[in-house]
Amino acid sequence: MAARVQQEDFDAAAEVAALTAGRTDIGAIVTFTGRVRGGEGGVAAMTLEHYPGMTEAELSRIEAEAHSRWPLQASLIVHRVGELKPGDNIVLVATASAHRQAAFEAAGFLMDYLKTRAPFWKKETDASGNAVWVEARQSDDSAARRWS
Amino acid sequence: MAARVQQEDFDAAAEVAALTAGRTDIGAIVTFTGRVRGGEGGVAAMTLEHYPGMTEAELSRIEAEAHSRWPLQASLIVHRVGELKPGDNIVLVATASAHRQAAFEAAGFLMDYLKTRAPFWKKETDASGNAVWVEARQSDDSAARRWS
Amino acid sequence: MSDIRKRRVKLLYFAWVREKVGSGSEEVELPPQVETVSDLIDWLRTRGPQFDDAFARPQVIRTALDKVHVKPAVRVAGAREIAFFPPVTGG
Amino acid sequence: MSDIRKRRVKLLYFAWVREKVGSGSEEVELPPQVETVSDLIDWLRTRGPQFDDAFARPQVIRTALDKVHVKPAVRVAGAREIAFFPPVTGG
Repeated sequence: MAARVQQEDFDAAAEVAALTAGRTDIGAIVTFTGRVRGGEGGVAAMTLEHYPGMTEAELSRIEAEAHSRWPLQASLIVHRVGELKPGDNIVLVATASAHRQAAFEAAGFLMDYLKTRAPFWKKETDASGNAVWVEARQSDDSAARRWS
Repeated sequence: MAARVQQEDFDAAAEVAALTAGRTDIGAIVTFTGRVRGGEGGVAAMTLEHYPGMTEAELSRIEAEAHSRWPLQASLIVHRVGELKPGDNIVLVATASAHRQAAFEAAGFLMDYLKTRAPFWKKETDASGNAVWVEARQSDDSAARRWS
Repeated sequence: MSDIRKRRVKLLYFAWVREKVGSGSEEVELPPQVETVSDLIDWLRTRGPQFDDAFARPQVIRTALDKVHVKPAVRVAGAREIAFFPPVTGG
Repeated sequence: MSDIRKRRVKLLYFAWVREKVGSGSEEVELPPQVETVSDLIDWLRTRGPQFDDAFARPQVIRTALDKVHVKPAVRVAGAREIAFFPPVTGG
């Protein structure tokens, strides 16, 4: 169980390898990687702000909640902050369990809760240089509510 | 869209990198990795048999079905056959989409359908050397039915 | 002549069906009374104790005609390859 | 003396709340009438046009007391750090 916030990129493969190294009791690993989308309907650049201290605490609370709901053998959340470009990684969530359903559900739960509870804010810049704060989406709230 | 059956191990990171290389329209990538479980309640060794020709055809049909149901930008299924040991990789499923819900649901769908439709059979050997064919689980059938 | 050629099929057996039958594949001439997958299983069971044992519980036998899953009531006419196997357990 | 010390809190502002307020953090002495988060927002709005603008729509302001999400009706007594921000948009 680990949650990190960092400016630098992450290596999803190395993170998962470290999470599961030497273990033979893991039957299922699910990873979610979120990336900055560019192109049509995408952005030219993105800045991610967060609340240092609360972010880590909130991510740990979300992770602990996932472990209380599903039999997980390992989990990881890595979230980037700062300046990001299209194609850049934003977030990595990984869950490991004996069985696939627990790993899938816990990964979905972590992302839904992270989206509605972890104190991150995205400011997007479009091709013309206009910067706007991303508005929270109703669909994220309803996604999170399905777990309560 | 690609489905492969192979004896050799796979490198999940390299597979995902190849799947998404140079693309900035992908916002969400979900991977599922299935592994041989050892230890208590686990196995000492496993042999995976399949139906060459039908396996590839069935995996491609399952993948096409996923693409017809969700807006996926890329997907991949790699399944190993032959002799495997505890901790070894068995299967990799990866889905890429603009949004996380499509990527999550499609990956879950691919695994559920693969488990009930792709012609693979596991023979497990326990610590005492007894080899038995794994019986299909009712729970896999009900997991697959939720998509129909 | 063409009728007779159409009745020649390749049979494939996998996993414990293969082990019980004692072979992974064979070519057979289907007798006239075999119309459906179910008929084929009934006929196979008459071919010896190892077949009778392998197909003793038809409800746990799955069938593919030319590499496509089919139900027991499906007609086998025209198929070139018919495979029998237990419920699948991959993933 | 100890009562007065308890009423000193650190306020933090994030994202567009920070931009509108014009500052990321400040230390303030809470006036006696401020009992809840909601009261605090009402008082902050009296502190100048930039505060009035930042907190003009309280329904889109989220609050954390000592790094824990709270509702507007929660009492602020005892908190050392109170943060205001828009609905979160990470992930």
